[in-house]
Amino acid sequence: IGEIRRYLRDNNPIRVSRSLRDTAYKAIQVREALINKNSREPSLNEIAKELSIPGEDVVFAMDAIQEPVSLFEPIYH
Amino acid sequence: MKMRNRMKLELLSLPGNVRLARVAVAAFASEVDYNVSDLEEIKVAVSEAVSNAITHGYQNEPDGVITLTATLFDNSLEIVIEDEGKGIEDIEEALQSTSSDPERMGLGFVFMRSFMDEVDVASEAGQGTRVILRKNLPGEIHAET
Amino acid sequence: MKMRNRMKLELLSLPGNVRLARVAVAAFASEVDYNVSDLEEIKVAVSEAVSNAITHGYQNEPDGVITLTATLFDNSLEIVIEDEGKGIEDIEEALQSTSSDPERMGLGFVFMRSFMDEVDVASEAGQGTRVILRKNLPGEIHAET
Ligand SMILES: Nc1ncnc2c1ncn2[C@@H]1O[C@H](COP(=O)(O)OP(=O)(O)O)[C@@H](O)[C@H]1O
Ligand SMILES: Nc1ncnc2c1ncn2[C@@H]1O[C@H](COP(=O)(O)OP(=O)(O)O)[C@@H](O)[C@H]1O
Ligand SMILES: [Mg+2]
Ligand SMILES: [Mg+2]
Repeated sequence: IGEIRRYLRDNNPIRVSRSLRDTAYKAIQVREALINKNSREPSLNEIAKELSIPGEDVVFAMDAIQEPVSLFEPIYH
Repeated sequence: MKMRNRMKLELLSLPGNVRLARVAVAAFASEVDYNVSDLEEIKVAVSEAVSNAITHGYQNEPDGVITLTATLFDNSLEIVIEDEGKGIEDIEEALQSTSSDPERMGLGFVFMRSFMDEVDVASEAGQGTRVILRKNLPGEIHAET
Repeated sequence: MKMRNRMKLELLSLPGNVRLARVAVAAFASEVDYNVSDLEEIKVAVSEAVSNAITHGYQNEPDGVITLTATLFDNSLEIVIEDEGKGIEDIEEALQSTSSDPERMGLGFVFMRSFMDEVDVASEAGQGTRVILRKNLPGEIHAET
């Protein structure tokens, strides 16, 4: 157990916010790549599969890079 | 309509919890094969409804409770957002986008109605508000609204 | 202890909902400046407790309800996972990692106790189970366990 714990620690001293951002950018890249490859928008789960992480984690990561929704800003850029 | 899954989430009326509501709903919906744009639309609709509960329903008092229930049926996802706040006196008027008050954009319900396949609002002054949002599953025929 | 935020999540005892519980807790905890290791540990502990509720508490019956309450205090995050299932007859024995049954790994509680700063279990046969997990906020002094 000590080893498992150390494994988690040694490998991830970084802040959650940064790791989420990394995941989100990877997800965006994968999404673009899949659009180009298949000429259609991939589903969330296709992106998740490509990244080998659960769909829920993709959702969470992609949400983390969004500004809080404000009606004073356009939603889609 | 067969129920495939359901979750219920109770949140305090703090602005930061809008994000929690949307992540929880999107994670719940990720069991369905929606694409990212569909999920974005669902998230915006949920954000608007939860923001309304905080700012209008509870008028930014932090100790109000917002209840969000998400149910996955065979052919649709239903999300119900409820508060026990101020309520809406004139629902018809609230649903209109035009507003004379420059402080309010008045687009929350417009977004909800354009992003979801069905939006229902039940409310009474002093009795709180219930907003029901429904989105068809991908592949289902969308009724024109 | 001052309460800064709280959420309550009710889930059905479906295996897929373990992930939903994890993401909801992660989103709730994102208000705290945990590092990735801390958050991973919290997620593993929550997964173990929710999995136990599904497989042991409700013995994989899909219509059981699991309640997860997360509360953010000034110096700790508390997560309570409750089921109304089978309950545990001998809590002391359940907390031991060694198991004679090769089917069960018997590491769920071991993980919870090593990853969280405090773990409490309340249960009675036939009355369901409540697991209380607590993790200090980053910067707080961790009691050695
Ligand atoms: N949960 C609620 N409780 C009380 N009033 C509400 C609620 N949701 C909406 N309303 C009323 O409906 C109006 C329109 O809402 P909306 O379309 O989101 O525009 P906005 O929030 O910008 O005013 C609000 O201005 C408010 O008067
Ligand atoms: N929610 C629960 N309801 C009933 N029994 C439980 C629950 N959680 C744990 N248990 C009991 O405690 C034991 C130990 O749990 P755990 O350490 O997670 O190991 P495992 O799940 O691999 O058996 C389980 O085998 C089970 O008998
Ligand atoms: Mg609004
Ligand atoms: Mg277990």
